[in-house]
Amino acid sequence: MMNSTIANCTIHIFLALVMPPLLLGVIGKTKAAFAGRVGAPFLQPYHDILRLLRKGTVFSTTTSWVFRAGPIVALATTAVASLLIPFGAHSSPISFTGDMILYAYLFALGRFFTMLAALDTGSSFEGMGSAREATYSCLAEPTLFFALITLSRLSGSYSLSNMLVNISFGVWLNNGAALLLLVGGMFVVLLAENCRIPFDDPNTHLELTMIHEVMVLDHSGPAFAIIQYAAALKLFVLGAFFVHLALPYATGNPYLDWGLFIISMLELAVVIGIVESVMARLRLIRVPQLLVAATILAAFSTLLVIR
Amino acid sequence: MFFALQGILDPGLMVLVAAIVVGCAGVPGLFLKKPGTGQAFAAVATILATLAGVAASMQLLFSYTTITYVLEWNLPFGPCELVIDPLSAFFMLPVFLVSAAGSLFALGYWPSAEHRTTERGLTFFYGLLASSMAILLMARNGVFFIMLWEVMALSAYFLLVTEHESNDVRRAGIVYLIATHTGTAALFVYFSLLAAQTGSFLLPAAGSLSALSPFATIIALSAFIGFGAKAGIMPLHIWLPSAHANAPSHVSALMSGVMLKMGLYGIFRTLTYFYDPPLLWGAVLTVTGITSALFGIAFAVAQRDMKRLLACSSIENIGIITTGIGVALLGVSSHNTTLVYLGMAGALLHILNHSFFKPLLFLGAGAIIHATGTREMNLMGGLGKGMPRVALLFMIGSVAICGIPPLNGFVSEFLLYLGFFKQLKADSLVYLVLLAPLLALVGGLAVIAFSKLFSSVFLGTPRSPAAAHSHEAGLTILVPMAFFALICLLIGIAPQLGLHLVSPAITSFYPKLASTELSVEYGAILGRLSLSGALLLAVAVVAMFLWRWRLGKSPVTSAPTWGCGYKRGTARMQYGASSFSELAVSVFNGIIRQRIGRPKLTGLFPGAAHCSEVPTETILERIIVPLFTIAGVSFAFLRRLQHGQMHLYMLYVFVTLFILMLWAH
Amino acid sequence: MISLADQLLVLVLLINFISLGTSRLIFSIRAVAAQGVILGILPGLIHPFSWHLVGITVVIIGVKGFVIPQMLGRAVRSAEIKREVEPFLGYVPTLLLGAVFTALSFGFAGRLPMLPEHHNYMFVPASIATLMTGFLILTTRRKAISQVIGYLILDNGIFIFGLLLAGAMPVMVEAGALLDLLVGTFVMGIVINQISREFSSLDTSLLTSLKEE
Amino acid sequence: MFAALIILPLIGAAVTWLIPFDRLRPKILSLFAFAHLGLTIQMLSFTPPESPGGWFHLDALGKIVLLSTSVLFLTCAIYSIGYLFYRRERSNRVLCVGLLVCLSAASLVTITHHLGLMWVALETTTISMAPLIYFNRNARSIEATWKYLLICSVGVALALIGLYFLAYATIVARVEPSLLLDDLIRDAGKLSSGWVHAAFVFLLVGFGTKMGLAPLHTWKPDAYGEAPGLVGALLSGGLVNLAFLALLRIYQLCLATKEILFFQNALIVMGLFSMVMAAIFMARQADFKRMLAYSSVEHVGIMAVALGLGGKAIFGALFHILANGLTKGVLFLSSGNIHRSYNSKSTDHVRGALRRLPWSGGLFLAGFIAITGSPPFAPFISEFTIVSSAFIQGRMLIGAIFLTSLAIIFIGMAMTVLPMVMGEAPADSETTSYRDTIGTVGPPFFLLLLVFVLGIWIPDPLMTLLRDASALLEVHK
Repeated sequence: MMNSTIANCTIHIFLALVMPPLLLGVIGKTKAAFAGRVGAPFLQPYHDILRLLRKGTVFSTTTSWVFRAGPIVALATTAVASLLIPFGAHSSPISFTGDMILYAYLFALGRFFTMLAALDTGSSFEGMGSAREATYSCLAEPTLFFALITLSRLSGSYSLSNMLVNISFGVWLNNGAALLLLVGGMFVVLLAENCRIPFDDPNTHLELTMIHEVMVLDHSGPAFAIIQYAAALKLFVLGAFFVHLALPYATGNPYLDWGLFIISMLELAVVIGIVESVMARLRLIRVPQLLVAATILAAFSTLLVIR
Repeated sequence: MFFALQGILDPGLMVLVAAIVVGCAGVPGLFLKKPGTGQAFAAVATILATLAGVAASMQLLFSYTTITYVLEWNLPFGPCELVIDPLSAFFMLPVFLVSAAGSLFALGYWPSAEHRTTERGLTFFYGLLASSMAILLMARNGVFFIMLWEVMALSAYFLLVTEHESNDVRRAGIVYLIATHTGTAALFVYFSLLAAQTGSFLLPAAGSLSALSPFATIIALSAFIGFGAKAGIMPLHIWLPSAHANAPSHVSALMSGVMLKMGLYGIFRTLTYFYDPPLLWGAVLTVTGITSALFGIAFAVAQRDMKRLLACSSIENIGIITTGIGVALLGVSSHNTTLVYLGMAGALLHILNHSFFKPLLFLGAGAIIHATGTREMNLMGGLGKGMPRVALLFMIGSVAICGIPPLNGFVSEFLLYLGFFKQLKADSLVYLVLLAPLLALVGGLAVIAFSKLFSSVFLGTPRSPAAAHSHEAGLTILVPMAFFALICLLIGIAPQLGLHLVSPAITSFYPKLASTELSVEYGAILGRLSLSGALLLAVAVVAMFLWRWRLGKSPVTSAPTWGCGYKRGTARMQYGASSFSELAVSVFNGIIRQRIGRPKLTGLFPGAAHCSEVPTETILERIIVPLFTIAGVSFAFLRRLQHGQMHLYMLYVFVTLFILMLWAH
Repeated sequence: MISLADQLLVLVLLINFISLGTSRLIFSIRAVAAQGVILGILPGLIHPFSWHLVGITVVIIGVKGFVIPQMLGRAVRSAEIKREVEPFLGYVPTLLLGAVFTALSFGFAGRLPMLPEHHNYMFVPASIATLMTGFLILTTRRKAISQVIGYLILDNGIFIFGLLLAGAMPVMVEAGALLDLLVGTFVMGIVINQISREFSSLDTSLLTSLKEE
Repeated sequence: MFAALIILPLIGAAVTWLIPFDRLRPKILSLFAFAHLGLTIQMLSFTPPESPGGWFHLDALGKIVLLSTSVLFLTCAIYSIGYLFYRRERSNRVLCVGLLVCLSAASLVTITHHLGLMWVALETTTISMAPLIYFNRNARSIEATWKYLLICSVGVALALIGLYFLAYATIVARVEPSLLLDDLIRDAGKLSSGWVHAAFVFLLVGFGTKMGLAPLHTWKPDAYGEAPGLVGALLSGGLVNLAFLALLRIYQLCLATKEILFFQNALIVMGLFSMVMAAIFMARQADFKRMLAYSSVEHVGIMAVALGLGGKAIFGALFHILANGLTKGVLFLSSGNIHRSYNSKSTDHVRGALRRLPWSGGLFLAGFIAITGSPPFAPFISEFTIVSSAFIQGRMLIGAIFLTSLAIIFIGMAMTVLPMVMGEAPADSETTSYRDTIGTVGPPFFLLLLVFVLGIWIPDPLMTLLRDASALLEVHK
């Protein structure tokens, strides 16, 4: 038993360390496929990160220690968050009553520093980006909490591991409506939080309408590598959360479950890729409306389960 | 007046003496000729008294004891008891700590050498304010309570109008004075009705009154108005933003960090009287609380005056605390000890936290004003270079007040969240859980507000010459800030300590909780929390070292920020405070209102134009002021009765006579 | 004797009407003087003889009948005004009101719980009627002098009632009251002089600068 | 002993009339005032026996009023030294004489138990004050004097009818006719209620006019507004209390006649009406002396309400006699200084008094805080006692109206006072020769000190005095 937990932890950490960039690769590949291109190899993101790590760094003269702190904190928060969220049917390494609140607020911390780092450059573009980031994430916050409430109600527990692992087809059969609404809401949050289309276009760099990418314009070299990795990890962590809701299949066998988890994460990546290739960016005015809509979905699901 | 002592020198007496010393600290300065000595003396005396007072309060707090003195007075309002129970002792801590830090801060921020005319009064009333609050916490005679309450309010007023040459300050002062006096009128009703209930002006013992008794509702209502107005709960907050913004910063720190809490203390105290509070009370507190939290922080987002922003966020935090109290009260009404415990713990701990990080931020604001001479955030920027230490401490404060891990603000909100979530398993009041998303929204808005504050002040390039020539603050300014920052970190990393601090107060509020294992259970949970906090720091440190190592290996150059294609990007082109919050304001339009002055651009080459966005005080400007105008008009109409026509005055006399005759027969 | 007293009281009432109706200040001052004299006589008619009574009579006649009218007359002369021009309420209406008040006071006096032996006296109705007359003049006249006259008539009304209380009012108090009246009127006279100097008129409608605007 | 109390000021009046030196008179005045206070204290500590015939009797009620009047008078007298130094342009003979005559009459009011005599004394105070109001010798002051004189005289005349009614009631009741308070109280049971009621009404209106209860207060703002500061102080801190004492005597009588209920209700109604009126008229009051006048209307109302409430509120009313009188002294004297310095009573010109006259401005501010019932000042004690007893008696509506008008009044006064004392003095304000001196600042400061001490600690003798006095006004079961 003890060994199994240790094993699970190692696998968990290993996955968290290694897998995230792969998702980006898969997304890219999917989009290329839709565009009828061959596209970059799956492992391209790894190459990018490694190259960036080896590159030199340029610091803007206007920046201060806040600028340097940004990437570090972003990485640290996502890393800790990845330890709180269960992968597949296995409970997470760290799990205690109320850890979901910590989970939600860790992202806030990361965001806080990313925004400050962007603003530290004194560039009007990056200011623009962080202003948007602040507003949108603030709108996305309640959705996540509605989701947590629903799950905690369904599972009757107050820690991410239990409430997510608990989700199964049985639960779906009983509370299908609620979970469906939730999946809708959480998918929007997933896209918004990771700055994917239709909220943001991670590929462009010089458009007045970007959020995340524009905030990191002045980061370069290892710092940028850290940011890229942190972003991927964030996608992975939130994705894991989403996968629990959307694809809650589990066999009794731990190793099989790990496999299933990896597969479903890849499926998720593919789905995101499809969405990104079939949808266009929303006009900025529409973004808040979509986020609020997501909140409403989640709120309805909550009401369905607690009434 | 002398004290009929029971027992010899004991912690209670020590607290009392400390309070009195703090009160008298400013007196010598009134008579000393040489500038500065009085101020320095006051600072030293206050700090020494604080050391004693805090130690004694701690001892009282952890020994769960209640000490009673009787103050010999001959006013016709019955005996005057001074009692220190854990609840009072708990509230003592912020009083002493903040006042001490402030008096030290004043040495650098309001040096007697530069402010000869105002410094004496400032120092004197500062001590008076602090000590009146400390003694207020012990007062158990309603009339004595009101006296101290008024001394507190008035000395706060005199502190606030220190710079009464400025119009804003005077206006803020009048609004504050009117608000607080109206609140006091409510307290007149409150204590009178209590006396009508108990037959004496001594405050009733815990759990001695029934909410079903006649007047109980009026008592509760008047308490809510009287104390709520002081605490700044919406919609009684009208005085708060301008008052906190216009007072000298260490005064703002004391007002916001401690004086608001006196209102909350009053509410706590009132709630202890009743053994059967109806659900309605808890509901009212919860709703008003969460409303003030949301609206307060929404207003904060829109502000452009640094200290106004902080003041609005005080409204928010008070709202959060009130929500906690309300939830706890609902727990009492529904006999749900977990809810009581978590609500109380959250509220009390947040009181403590807020009275640490809010003063920290206000003192920081003071340091900034001292350096730049303005409160307008749109004129700052780039101060992080000039004053890195202040920036660091300010950053800690901002993170803490946003309720973000791993700092103390998160801990108290965490407890509240737990309380909400636990309702999912409760058999009643399940819907309380819906407070969680609202609180989350508040948190998100707080992040906007404080990233706006920090970035527009410390980051980027200076937007005005004043900001360009900023200088690092002196020790007397940095030490108090650092002290608060350390406490914030400490409680953030070791939240169990915080829980340990509040549990005596909780039990004195709700004795049934004395024996439960809840404190143990949640202590353990907070232990896990602190572990993850430590882990976070560890990961960050490791990442930092790795990065340093990489930086060492690869070339590091520095260049100007990429100008987005503009050749000559000026500082004014940065995202300023207003532009940063513009999107949020537009999204939350309706809650936040702004007076926007847009210039008319005409012709092919319009000349220089000016655009301004001023956030409005919705309730004050839309409701109170119009009401006053209406009253003024109608009064002006009635004033025609005094028309100077003598023969009609005669008529008044005889008509009165006639009416009275009719009435008599 | 009672009948004589009553006739005198009727005279008092008549004087009331005169002072209500006339516009000539000197004339109404004389009327008030006459009223004072009558009031001076009255006690002698209803109370048995005593030196104390004589003293009172003399003093009253002296003060009310001569000193005070003298002072007022001087004031009028120094102010060089002859008549009360357009009062706030015309003469005819005031007269009518006076009549109504007098009637009412008779009706009202009938209801009062009085001593049986006082019932057939006219003292109470006359006093109330005079009171009301004074009040009417105070509230309708423009000239400061007229208002003083109103005050005096009011005082006379009170005095008439006082006649009913034989020994209740000690001499000292009576004297004090009279003295106050005297000094009061004296001061009023001075004030009137000042007014006429300041405003070159005694029109109190000019005295309305002190008010809330 | 009694005679001394009355003769002494008269002698003083004669002396001040005779000496020709303007500079010397105020000093003589203060000298006699000092002697009077000494005599007062002497009589307070060793109460002289009731005079034969019971005309003179210094009971607890009289003592309180006598004490407050004497203290206030002494302070004003000393203040007059410093004040009149700035008014050398005109003779102060009439002023000093009038003050002393008024003092003697006032003492008479406090010590006599014969209602008729009391009436005479009251009328005397009224008349003796008239020339003082006219001190400034201008059109406005003559108008004020005229209104004051005529309205008050008419009012007091009505009071006289009331007394006659009382006397007649005794005759009707076939008891030995008398206007001695003690006799009346003794025979109160037998008096016929019709006459007694009428008497009460007339007396209430009469003394109410002298006190300035709304709507009989119309003379007040004019008189207070135009009179010099120290006269205003004596009017609002002294004469008001005398009239109130007269009401208290009537109240005692009502208690005896068991007709008290009507009288109490009438008092409450008129008191509340006065407070409301004061509130209305104080809002946006641009003339700070008139504002003080309305504040005096308010406090008269407070006392009336307290008397009407009875019970513990009586104590409040009696203590308010002292508290209000002394605080009004502070306000009027300091406002007089401010008036001197700016040579204007309008808040349009008076700004930044704290900078220009730190002492007078500070005293005015403190007086404002005190008079609006903020601790730690004496008026708080009385006002809180009154409000709380209203609520403890369960008379919510009265308490509510009371508190509301207090709040409105506070707002109104704040709007007037704070701009006066705060900020910078306007550049165009004319500069006068007036400077704060110990002579002009000391007396109000002393009064403020008294007000403060009484606000936190009532000396035991005073306490017993107050208790005895309120015992006189308790309902005898």
